[in-house]
Amino acid sequence: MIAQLAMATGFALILIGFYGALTNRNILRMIVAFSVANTGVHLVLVAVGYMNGRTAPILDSAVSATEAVTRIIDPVPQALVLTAIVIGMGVTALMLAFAYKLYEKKRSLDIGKFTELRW
Amino acid sequence: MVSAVYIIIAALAAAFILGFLKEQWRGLAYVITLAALAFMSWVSAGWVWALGWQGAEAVDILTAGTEPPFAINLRMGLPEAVLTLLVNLTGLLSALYLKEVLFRLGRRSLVVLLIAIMALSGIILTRDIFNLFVFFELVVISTGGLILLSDDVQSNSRALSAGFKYLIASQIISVLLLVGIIFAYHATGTLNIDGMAGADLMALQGGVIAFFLMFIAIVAELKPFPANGWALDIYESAHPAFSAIFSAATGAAALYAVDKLLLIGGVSWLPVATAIGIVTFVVSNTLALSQSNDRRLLGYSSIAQIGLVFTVLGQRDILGDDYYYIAFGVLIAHAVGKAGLYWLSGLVAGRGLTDWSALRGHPLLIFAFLTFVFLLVGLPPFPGFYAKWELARYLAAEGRLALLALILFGALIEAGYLFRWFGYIIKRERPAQGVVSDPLKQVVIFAAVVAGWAMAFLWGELSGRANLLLALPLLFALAFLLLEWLPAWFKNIVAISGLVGYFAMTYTEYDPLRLIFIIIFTLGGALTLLASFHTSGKRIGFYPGAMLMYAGLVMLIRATDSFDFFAAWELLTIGSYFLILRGKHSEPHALSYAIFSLAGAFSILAGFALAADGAVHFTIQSLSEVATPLAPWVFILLAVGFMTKTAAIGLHIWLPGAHAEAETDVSPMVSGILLKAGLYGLMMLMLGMGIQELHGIKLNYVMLWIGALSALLGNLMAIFEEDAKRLLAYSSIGQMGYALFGLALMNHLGWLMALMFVINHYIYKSMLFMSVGGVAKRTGTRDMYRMGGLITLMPLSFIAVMIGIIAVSGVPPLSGFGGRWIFYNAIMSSEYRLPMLIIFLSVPVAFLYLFRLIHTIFLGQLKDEHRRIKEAPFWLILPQMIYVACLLVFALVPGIALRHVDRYLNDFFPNGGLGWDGLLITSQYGYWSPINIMIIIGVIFMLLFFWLLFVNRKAQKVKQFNIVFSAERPYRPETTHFAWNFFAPYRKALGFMVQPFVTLFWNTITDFLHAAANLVRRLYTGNGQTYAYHLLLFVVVVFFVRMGV
Amino acid sequence: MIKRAAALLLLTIIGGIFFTLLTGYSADENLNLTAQYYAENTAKDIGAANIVTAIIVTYRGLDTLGEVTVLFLAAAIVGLVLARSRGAGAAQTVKAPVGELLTTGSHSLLPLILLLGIYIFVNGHLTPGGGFQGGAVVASAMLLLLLANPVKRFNHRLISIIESFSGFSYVVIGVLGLLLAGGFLDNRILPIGEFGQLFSAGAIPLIYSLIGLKVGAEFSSILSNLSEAEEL
Amino acid sequence: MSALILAMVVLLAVVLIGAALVAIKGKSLPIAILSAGLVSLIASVLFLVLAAPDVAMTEAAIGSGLTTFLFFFVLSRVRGGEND
Repeated sequence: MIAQLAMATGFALILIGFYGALTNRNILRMIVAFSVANTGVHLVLVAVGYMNGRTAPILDSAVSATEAVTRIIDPVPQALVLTAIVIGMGVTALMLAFAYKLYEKKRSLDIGKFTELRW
Repeated sequence: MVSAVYIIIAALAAAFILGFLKEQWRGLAYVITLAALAFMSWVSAGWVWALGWQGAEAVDILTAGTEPPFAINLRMGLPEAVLTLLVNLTGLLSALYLKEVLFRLGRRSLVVLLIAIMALSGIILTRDIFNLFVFFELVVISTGGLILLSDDVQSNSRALSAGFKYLIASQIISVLLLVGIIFAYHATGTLNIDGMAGADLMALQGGVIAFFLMFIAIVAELKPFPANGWALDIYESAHPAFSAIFSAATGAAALYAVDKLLLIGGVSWLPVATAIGIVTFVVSNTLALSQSNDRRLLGYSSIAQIGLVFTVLGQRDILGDDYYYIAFGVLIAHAVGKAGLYWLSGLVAGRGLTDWSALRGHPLLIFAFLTFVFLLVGLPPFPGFYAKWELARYLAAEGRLALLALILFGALIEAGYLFRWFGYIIKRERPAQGVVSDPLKQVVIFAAVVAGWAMAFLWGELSGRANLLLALPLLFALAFLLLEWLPAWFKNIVAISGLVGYFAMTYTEYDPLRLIFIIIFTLGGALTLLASFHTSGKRIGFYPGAMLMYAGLVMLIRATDSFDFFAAWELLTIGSYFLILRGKHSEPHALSYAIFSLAGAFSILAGFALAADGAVHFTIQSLSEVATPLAPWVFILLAVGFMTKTAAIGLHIWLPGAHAEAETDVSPMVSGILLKAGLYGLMMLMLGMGIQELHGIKLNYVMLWIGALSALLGNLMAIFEEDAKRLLAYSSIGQMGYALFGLALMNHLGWLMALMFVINHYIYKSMLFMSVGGVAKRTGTRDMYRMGGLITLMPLSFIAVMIGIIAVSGVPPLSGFGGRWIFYNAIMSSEYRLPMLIIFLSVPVAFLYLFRLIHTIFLGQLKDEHRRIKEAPFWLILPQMIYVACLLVFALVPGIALRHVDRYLNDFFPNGGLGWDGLLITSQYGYWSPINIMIIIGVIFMLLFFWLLFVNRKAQKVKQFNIVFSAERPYRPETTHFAWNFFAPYRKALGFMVQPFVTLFWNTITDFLHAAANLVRRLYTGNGQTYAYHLLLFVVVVFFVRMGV
Repeated sequence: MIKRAAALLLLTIIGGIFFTLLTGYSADENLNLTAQYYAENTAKDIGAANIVTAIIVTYRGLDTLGEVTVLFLAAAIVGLVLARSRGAGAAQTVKAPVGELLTTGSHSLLPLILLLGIYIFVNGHLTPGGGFQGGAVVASAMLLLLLANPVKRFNHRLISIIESFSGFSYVVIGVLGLLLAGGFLDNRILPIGEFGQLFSAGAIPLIYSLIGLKVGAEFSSILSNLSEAEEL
Repeated sequence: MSALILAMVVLLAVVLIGAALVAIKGKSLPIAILSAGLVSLIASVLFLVLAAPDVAMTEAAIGSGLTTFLFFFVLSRVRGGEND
């Protein structure tokens, strides 16, 4: 139940993020919207790996190596999310650099003003 | 072998080492980068060698010392090796090309480039779906970086906004991909691609949607229509060397990613791939039609090509072992060609297509351009050609005919805009700015040229067919590329000796039918080449084109396999296109020739593919064995293809311009010689397939009508022409109509007559084009009403024309009459009355225009400005005199050629042959004695001549200007010329028949295509947000299409 | 308005796709094949208590190498772009220094934060956290310095050398895995050691520390480049 | 216990969605950026609940921490563009 709830929230964040990216003309706002969507994706990923009543995939005094199979949740999605978070941050940084450069050229952050290339 | 993981290691190590260097040590940083890229290429090349030639097995490379699926593994098999080699070499060459830019930007730009190439290799090598995602993100970021760097190069914000649009799209893509991956993982419990493929994802809970999301995300990287606005903008604005990487390397890597993904999806997703691919291919090519910016055009073309490869991926289920041969054929041709063109665009200063005419002074660069265009269009001998052929074979065998038609349609459009572009280069005014001279960049471009030809050779070797690049005629033609620096006269000698020599070497190998054609193509070709001695200078471009055409013609006759036949057909088409393009005002006509010819060629391709029914080797002879339901369609497709070449009515609009605008010595070649290729094809077809019926209609009956109408309308159009060369061109349409009619009669005499036409038409049309060309050269005009009275100044030309028109019109005593005689015999013995009537009608029509050639050009009053004209140059007159001799000989003893053929035809049409009794020829209706006729006519002529002399002995000689204009000078003086609009009354009566309906029809189609392209491309508003809508719309549409199925 | 409607329509359909996924989802009762392998074998093969770390550094090390490269790339590009923006003669407007309290506070906090970051990444194989988190913490120390002193200039060359050193060493360790152990990025080039100890799990602490250094350097580089960018 | 956690998750979800809406619709850009940071922060709490401490730490440090600062750095350098 928790997993489904988190997953639904994640999907909602993705959709909200996409909606923001599709309707905001301001480039910075688009980037913000995408970072919301990315957070949503991370939630979905982690939620998929969640298993009710199990613990984090760390072996310690509470969970020994022998009983790990029955006690821990799936570690793979977590590893993937870690990677995804860092990559997302890289892309965001790049987009911000673009935003800065775009503003430098046109003194505007309106995506509708950067349409010299078309057709 | 060096493990493939070192490709990744080398790039990363080099990238990290660059950080240690001081910003100033740019040379060192550059060298390290080049070394790393060279090493990466070397590793890939080693694997290509090991896997491709030494039979090594594909290897899985484990990381972390753990078996997959628990750790990421890479795979190095032949496809991976080839693709990584492609990617790394593109990277290496682009790095060389970018030397100046990279030096200016410093080490961090080198890092970006290195990582981009590494990530592309990673996409190709990895077998883990999430790892694929990581590499994709690396590609996205490095592409964004490369674009940012381009921005500096051109110092505008265009590239910058394009890059941002790309990042928007890639954000959406990565969200979809991640969601897809995690649910696929949840369903299968693995991230390994092969593991997922083994787990039958489709059958699992949520599996279909999970796969859909992954699929659509990766497919979006292929820039499918319409979700590709951002890609177009990048292509247009980025530095050409980055566009080269983006097009060649990124495209290849993304395609391979989809290929891997389709392993998971299985067969049920192949139709989706096919649909997306083909829509992209056709639409993008259509959109490219209305582009005027070179890089954007190349962008559309890139997207289209990737779409085509994607379509091929969608045929995986039927392509069997040839899957990679075909897919890689198309892909590598695209990659080399597109990278080459982008690199080339860096040398051209202007961005308009017409600015490329700056290349004109650089034959080597033009050669490079052509190599790339050939690669893209898939012309022989390049890999795309082989791939196209095999693909058509499979598609036809599986009955995927609509797809085949769409592919050929798209390819035709692509050829259209690429050849139009080539026309601009050759014909348009050269811009003020020339070509950027940069030796390093040129080296890179020629590396691509060499790669293209090497691939051509390789694909020929792998084809399991005769390697086109080992065909002697083709090699001979290509050798002229190396002789281009020599003077034209020398090349002419080589060309003539080549043609004659080839005939001498091989003449024993042909049956009588083929012998006639080979004589016309080689000896006849040599004869027309005599005229080329009149030119001076180097005449760059003429000999490769001409010899390519002759090579194609010769190979056509020698071909027994349908593949060889088709390859020869394309070669002769291209060669003649180059020849036609040389004319002063021939740009649009050459283009229309190229498009019609290629369309015809594709029709032939489809016909053969259908006929072969999947068989790898299909000989021309086996046409007779094609089974019934297919046979009429095969017949139609092939016939349409061949009739395009003979310019049958409806498919003829390219001919008048092409033949008339060509150079003086080219017109005889493309008219007298080239048209025969179409007839040869028709003969092969009809010998093989005989009389076919479709819905109860005999197809040869249809062709009979087409022949008759061509004869009538061709002649009618000729009579209203003022332009002497156009007149001759229209006349060819009529003449080919007769020949077609004769063949379609499908009886002995009809064929004999057609062959008679083959010989006669070659002789007199070549001759007439030469003499009229000579006159046009001397007078500076082709309009007949601007000429007159040239008989005294150009007597030899006059004789040639007179003999020529006697022969054409079929009056005794020359061989034309013989043709006509056989012809009348032939139609007497046939039951088709109505078309026969039309043919009869068209004969007097021919008189009307033929007589004008004598009357208007040579008789009447000499124009003042022509008083000092000399006879045509010796080298133009010489072949004409030889033709006159030939005509006389052939008229006297037609049997030297025809009796052999007559006997040969007995095998096919046993009844109704002629009797050959010494010099007397008999048919069931009468006999023909050429010698007697000649004597009788000679006597009558002399009598008349002397009688005329006698009655005119007292005639007063009037000086030419012994007349006075009684009124003011008319506004358009030529309208008062007696020869102007000579046949106005006929035009009133018959003009309705020569309205340019056909031209109108084809123009409407062209306009429609352009209008559609202009409408659809409005889709690309330039707004990055709109592109995001397109992308999501694409996702939704594909979802509904797939789930609806 | 049409735009909003179109966005809503498209997203409703995509939401529908997500909804199908959601309703079709049921959590696994048992670990799937891959996860089970990790649960059973990580301790004995890799020797790391934190299985996520084992996956990140070893099993899926190639991903992580790519991930580090993403940051490296992003830092390089941001640096390249902004460095060029700064131009030659453009003088930076000098801002008034911020208050004494923040300056002093940040200086005294700095070592603590750095220590915390280092602690996080060297213990990555034992406890939650690792190179990325630790690196981020290290970078936050730099951030603090920047906040305290906006005109502060970092030594880009030093950052770049740290970045390159850690990245290069990472690759070298990876290659050692290829040469000495089972494959590229195999951590068993060092003894696995005693489970649960700091110096255990083979090369994982080493790799994760290098990642931490690298990530810290990269974040610092991005941050400082952005902070040095001229106001437009 | 489980009900408590469930309630907490519901609460977090509601706040998350609220913050996300503010992030895309918020009147001023700084508020939008802060809300996006908040989304990340709350998400990292949710990650803890979902037994993913590694992810929680990363999301908190990188997603809500560093990214937010990046936004502000850029925002402060493109002053005029805020309201485009």
